[in-house]
Amino acid sequence: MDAREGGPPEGLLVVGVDIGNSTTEACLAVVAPDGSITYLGTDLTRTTGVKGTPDNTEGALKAIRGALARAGRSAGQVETVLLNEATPVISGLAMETITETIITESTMIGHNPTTPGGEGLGVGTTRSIGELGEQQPGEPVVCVVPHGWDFDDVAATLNAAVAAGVDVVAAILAGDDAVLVTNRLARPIPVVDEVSAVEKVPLGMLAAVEVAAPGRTIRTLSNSYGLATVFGLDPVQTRQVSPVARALTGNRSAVVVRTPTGDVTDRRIPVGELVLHGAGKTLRVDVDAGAEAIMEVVGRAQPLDDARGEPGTHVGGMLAQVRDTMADVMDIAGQPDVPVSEIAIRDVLAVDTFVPAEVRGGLAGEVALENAVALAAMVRTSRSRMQLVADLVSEGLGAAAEIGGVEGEMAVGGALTTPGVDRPIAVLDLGGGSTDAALLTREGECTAVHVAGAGELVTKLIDSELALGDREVAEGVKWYPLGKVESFFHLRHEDGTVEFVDQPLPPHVFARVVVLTPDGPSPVPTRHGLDHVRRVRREAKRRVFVVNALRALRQVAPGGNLRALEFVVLLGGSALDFEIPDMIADALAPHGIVCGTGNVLGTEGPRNAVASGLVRAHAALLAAEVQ
Amino acid sequence: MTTTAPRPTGAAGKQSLRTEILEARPVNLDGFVEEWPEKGLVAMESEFDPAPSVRVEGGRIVELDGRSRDAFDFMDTFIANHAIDVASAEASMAIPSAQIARMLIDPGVSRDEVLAVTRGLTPAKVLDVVKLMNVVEIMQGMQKMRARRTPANQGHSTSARDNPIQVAADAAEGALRGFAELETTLGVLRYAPLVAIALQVGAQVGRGGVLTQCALEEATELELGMRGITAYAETISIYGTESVFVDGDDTPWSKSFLAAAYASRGIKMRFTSGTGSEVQMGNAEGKSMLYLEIRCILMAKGAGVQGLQNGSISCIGVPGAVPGGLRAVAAENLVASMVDLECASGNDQSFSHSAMRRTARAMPQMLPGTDFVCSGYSSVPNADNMFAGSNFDTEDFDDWNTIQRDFQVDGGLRHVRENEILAARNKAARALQAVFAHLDLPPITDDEIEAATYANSSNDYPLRDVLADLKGAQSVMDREITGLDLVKGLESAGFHDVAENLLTVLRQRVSGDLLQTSAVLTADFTPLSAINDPNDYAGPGTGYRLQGERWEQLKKLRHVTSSTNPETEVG
Amino acid sequence: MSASPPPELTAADYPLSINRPELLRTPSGKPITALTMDAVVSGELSPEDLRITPETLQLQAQLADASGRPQLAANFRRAAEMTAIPDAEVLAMYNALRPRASTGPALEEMADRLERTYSAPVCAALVREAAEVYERRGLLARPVADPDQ
Amino acid sequence: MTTPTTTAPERTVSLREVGPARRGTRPDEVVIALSPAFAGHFTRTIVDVPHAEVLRQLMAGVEEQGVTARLVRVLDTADLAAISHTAARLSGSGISVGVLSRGTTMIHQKDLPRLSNLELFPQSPLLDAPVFRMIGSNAAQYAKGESPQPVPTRNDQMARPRWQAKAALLHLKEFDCIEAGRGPVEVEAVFGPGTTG
Repeated sequence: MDAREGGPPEGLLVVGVDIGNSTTEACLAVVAPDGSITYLGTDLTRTTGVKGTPDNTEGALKAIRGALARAGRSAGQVETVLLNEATPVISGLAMETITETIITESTMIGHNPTTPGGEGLGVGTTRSIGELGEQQPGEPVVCVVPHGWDFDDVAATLNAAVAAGVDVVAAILAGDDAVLVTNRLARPIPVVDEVSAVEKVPLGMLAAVEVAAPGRTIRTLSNSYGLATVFGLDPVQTRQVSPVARALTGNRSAVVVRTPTGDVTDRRIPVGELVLHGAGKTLRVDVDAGAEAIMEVVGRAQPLDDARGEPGTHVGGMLAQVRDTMADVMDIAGQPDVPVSEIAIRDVLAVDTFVPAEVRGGLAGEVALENAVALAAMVRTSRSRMQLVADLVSEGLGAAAEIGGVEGEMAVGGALTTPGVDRPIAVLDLGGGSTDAALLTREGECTAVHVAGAGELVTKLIDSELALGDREVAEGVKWYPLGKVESFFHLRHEDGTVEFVDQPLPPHVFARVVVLTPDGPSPVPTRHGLDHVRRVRREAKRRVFVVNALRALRQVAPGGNLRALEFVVLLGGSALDFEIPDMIADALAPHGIVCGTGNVLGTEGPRNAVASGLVRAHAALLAAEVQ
Repeated sequence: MTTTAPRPTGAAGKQSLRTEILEARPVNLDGFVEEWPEKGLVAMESEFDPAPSVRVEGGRIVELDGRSRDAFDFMDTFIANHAIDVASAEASMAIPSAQIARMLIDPGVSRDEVLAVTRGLTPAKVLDVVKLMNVVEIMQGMQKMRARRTPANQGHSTSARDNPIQVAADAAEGALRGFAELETTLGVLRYAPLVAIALQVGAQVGRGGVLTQCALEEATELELGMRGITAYAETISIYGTESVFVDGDDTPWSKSFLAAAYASRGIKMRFTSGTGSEVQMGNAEGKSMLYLEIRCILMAKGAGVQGLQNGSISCIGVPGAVPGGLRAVAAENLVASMVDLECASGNDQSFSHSAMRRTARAMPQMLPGTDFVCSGYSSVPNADNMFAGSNFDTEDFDDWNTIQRDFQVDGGLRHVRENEILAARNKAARALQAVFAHLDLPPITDDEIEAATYANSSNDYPLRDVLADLKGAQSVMDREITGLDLVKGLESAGFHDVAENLLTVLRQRVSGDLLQTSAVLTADFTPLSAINDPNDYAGPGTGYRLQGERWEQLKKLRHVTSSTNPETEVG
Repeated sequence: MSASPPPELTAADYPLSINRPELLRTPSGKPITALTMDAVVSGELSPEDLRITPETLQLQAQLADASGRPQLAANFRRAAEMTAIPDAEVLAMYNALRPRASTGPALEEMADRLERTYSAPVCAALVREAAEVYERRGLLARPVADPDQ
Repeated sequence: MTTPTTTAPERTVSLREVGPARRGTRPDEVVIALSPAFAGHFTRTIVDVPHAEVLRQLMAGVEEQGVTARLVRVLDTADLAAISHTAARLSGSGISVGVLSRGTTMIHQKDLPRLSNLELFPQSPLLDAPVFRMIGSNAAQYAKGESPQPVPTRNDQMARPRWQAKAALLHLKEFDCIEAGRGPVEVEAVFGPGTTG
């Protein structure tokens, strides 16, 4: 970045340094006696060590030297280095499923084989294919075929039985053979296949097999009264089997076996209570009540002093887990470890999510989307040792170094250098662990808050909801737009537009949903279509960033009234995201707020706000002294 | 269905209990086939190989092994133009093969005298000569013709998870155990920069002066070399027939150009070839495996590379399955040496289910000694070997050391005390931790260092954040990190000795001393090559002898009962 | 390319790094003895200083000749010429020499460029020889690219 | 693994030529291309999987996905990439499966360079009936424009000592069965004596 006015600027050379969780930024400027500022250069490097610890020194020096080099200045000329008073927050994550589907006595097979066979409904008694020979004609039979049977032999055996007068009305197969078998049958019947635990299907029981036409879903077995009709159930029994119907909704094929005590339950796991201390109150909320309920209570307990979960329950475990990780982070070599008990959780963000999980008691690896709650928590730490960092920097650079101000206030100051903004101005710093907001009123008063949950949580939600089990892929889905490779020469973007390429695309992305990274398309290993992946991605961002933006701004807005805000400037790494800023802007628009991604100093984008804010604050001070 | 499932026992007919035991022996899991000379599925004795002949006109070879120049394929052309010494060709060819074979094993004939003859020989003539030699004579020849007087060994240091910390720790242990060269490669290619750095740092911790290599596609391998992150290159394949050479998308000229490219950056380099590759690809043109390999060897000679990795290498299953196959493999190593090339002599790929066969396969190289007895002894468990497994791995260390002691031969390795090994592994991991920190790469935790100190395989290490590592690897390329940056990182973190070691290795590329035939760096950083350490074998009591301090080293094993106090062990 | 051939070397001069360090310089003209740790730490050295010079390669070529290895010497002489060629172009030229990668004229052009731009006659000769052989063996690029290739 | 257990008499297959291979027009077809010696000079793969089973499973994998399989035999080359690519360009969907007598198999696509591929199964000793079924199934899914998870490929370091030479031998034999100059021909699989499909 160049100096604003030509000519050697008069005044003192100062460097603002912002040590963040992931990046360390420097802003070099000359401050004239009258407080006017000439910016000379900026630099950005990775933060070394845990924020607020002496390890930061190396990164800080690197950034300072980088800025000096760009401006062609030497360390000797530096008058003062200004460091931020690091926001003393560290955040952690935990996730817990709160529902569980259980099938007892294998009453149903609700999985969705990609290729079932035949079409329609077949109701009969379950018999193993081995016994078809002895089967008497007349009674309708649902044929159960174990592993190891070849599709040709299955078809031949069924045809023979039917020829002998056995009334085979449906079949349940272990292997992926449904279409193969039905294609070879003299009399077509519905066939459900890929039932991995087929040996557990009770024999000699009344069973119903339903397969819908391609692109359709079953109608009878997913309908409680359909089940009642098929099995002749009375109202009490019908009430009992209604979970079965619900569990089968949306499937293309299904099997239901009528067993004396068989049942499907969708039970809630007792996750335990979240105990919130704050605003002089102690409030309790059941975590399995879901995110909305939790956040409502969290809202009433603001400002939060601490949050705990009753020991022995899942939520107890979740928060303990969060505390432990934070204790590790805060531990500093050569100092006594932080007692976990001392770590006070100062904010909690709960997000409803779901986890595809295998159904207990299922016969075909049925998967149910179990509900889950993700918690992001944040603690304040007294362990920030920026002063020590400042001393080390001063030593390493041979120039004075001091704590120049608190992050939030500095960020607002820096944000003010964004063209087109004015007081009252609020900033939203969209980070990795926490979302921070600060407000500078017309009168110059500044308030700042930090709320739990940011980029890391988004990645975790994407990872689990798409069952990727791969953070690298989840990060990719979060950062880059999606596409579908439709041929070696063209791909369709998520907005529907088609892009043609002259160099054929690599084979490993052929026909796949991909993320469009700077180094080309990279496949997303999922069976889901592009739209589903996109929905999950946007939902995750909305549930974390949009929710937190409103939450944080309400806390700084006068009287919690968003309309009292005028300019909101987005800062931080996630402000560079290709859709989050728009999502937040859309959410704020109804409140008559101007919202956009910051452009610090008119050149730095959402970066360097705190560093340049430090310079501004220092300049203001100097000016004041002069008068 | 795994290929190591026992064979179905003969369906019909009752067999004796003894036969059942024999059927269950590992050797019967190996594959063996009948020869098929018409197709080149034959080791070295084929009536379809051409008869030796040469004709020189106007200082130019116009006939080679029965073909006139207009009928030359590009191998003939290249060999005639570059490999054969035209001046002496006709005279050398006139010498009866039996006499040349005798010169090879006669202690009274010096290596130079043999070279004076072999430099004028055609491929068919060379084959005609070695066909006269049995395996003991081949070994006797190798003992004299090996270019460097002092034998050495090369190790593979890879990780099934491409874990840089593992590579560093295993490289340090490997260097300490005696490998003069260490080679690595990747599962995920994008990991290359980090793993290459780890190999270099680990090697210099274990023993200053060990040379390192990272096998990759030409461009990246050359770039890492030019950056000074690796020290030599080896995986430049050549083939014995024009069709297979073209299949590999290269020619003798493109490879020669590449050879000069490496030298022009001060990087040591050798070609790779081996018996069986052509027939494996179905284009042996009806020639024996050894004849085609001899063409490769002479092509390499003509290209002016200092050395060759051969001994069938990745095709060892083919010569290994035909009669006389391992004799041919021993012969191809000898031929490389008898045309004055550095020979890294194979023993570097999984070869047999039978421990007895695995050992026997290595004797013709280990007993006479070669420039590198293994061109890849797996200094990691074979499960971690990303070169698809070697003939020997970490589990064989003690056996190898014992065989060296039994026969008083130098296979390039030695037994090292546990405390030294643990110290080296730990230091290598810490040094890498410092370098990563200095280069702003994903941090290495103390847990990882603890794991590296005591680990055996990649399973014993904490999982890395692959995403972060790959970003870091990319940044190494983007930021154009070089060997100098590694030196700085090591020095600034207080690893002065390691930094010095690496700097001295880097300095060598300026001198070019390592470009000479069979060059390695000794522990005191003296370049040792065929020039200043020429093989001077002249019969019993001459040449390289395992004696003195080195012999005392190799007498040590894990467990040796003390003669002074039989209740204790020495070492 | 260094026209002035330095003193005749014999095998006894090897290794140069130990016996004749005074003959060894870096591309920036520093003596090899200047490659010290202090120099590294103080940042005086650039990666450029760790490259071999054409002069040194000519010296090593002499040693190769002196020890009876004419082909190795020839390789070093080609290498000496190549030190002037940028990394990317070296790789490009290598790829151009692959079978059916270049037409006859293209290879001739490459040979000219080697001679004119980089005064690399030995390399040029190698390329011309390749062109001639490729021609005879049908290994030149086909005028019209076959989609299957 | 689920290899047929109840098939008492092992199935055999013979390939009946029905004229030169045409370029298909149906977008829902996968062309399966067989090497010169497949189900002819040879009857089983390198690990004795009967060619009849290889073919049945490949075709079944395709059929189960609701796609049709068309068989051709390539006669003028034994190079898997060439065989597969030839078939891909005959295929209405542009998707093909090429298979050599020893079992080595490849899924190809017409727009790919010949030497590339969608999925390659180079380790013939590790290919059994279930794997061939999955290969057929994946090929059909590509034809439908779906994105199947690639068939997991196994690896065995000790395959070299046991199979490398036999593989070379089979390769050479296959080469011997090449009929230079003859274009690909449409073939019909006639299975027997086991219950036919």
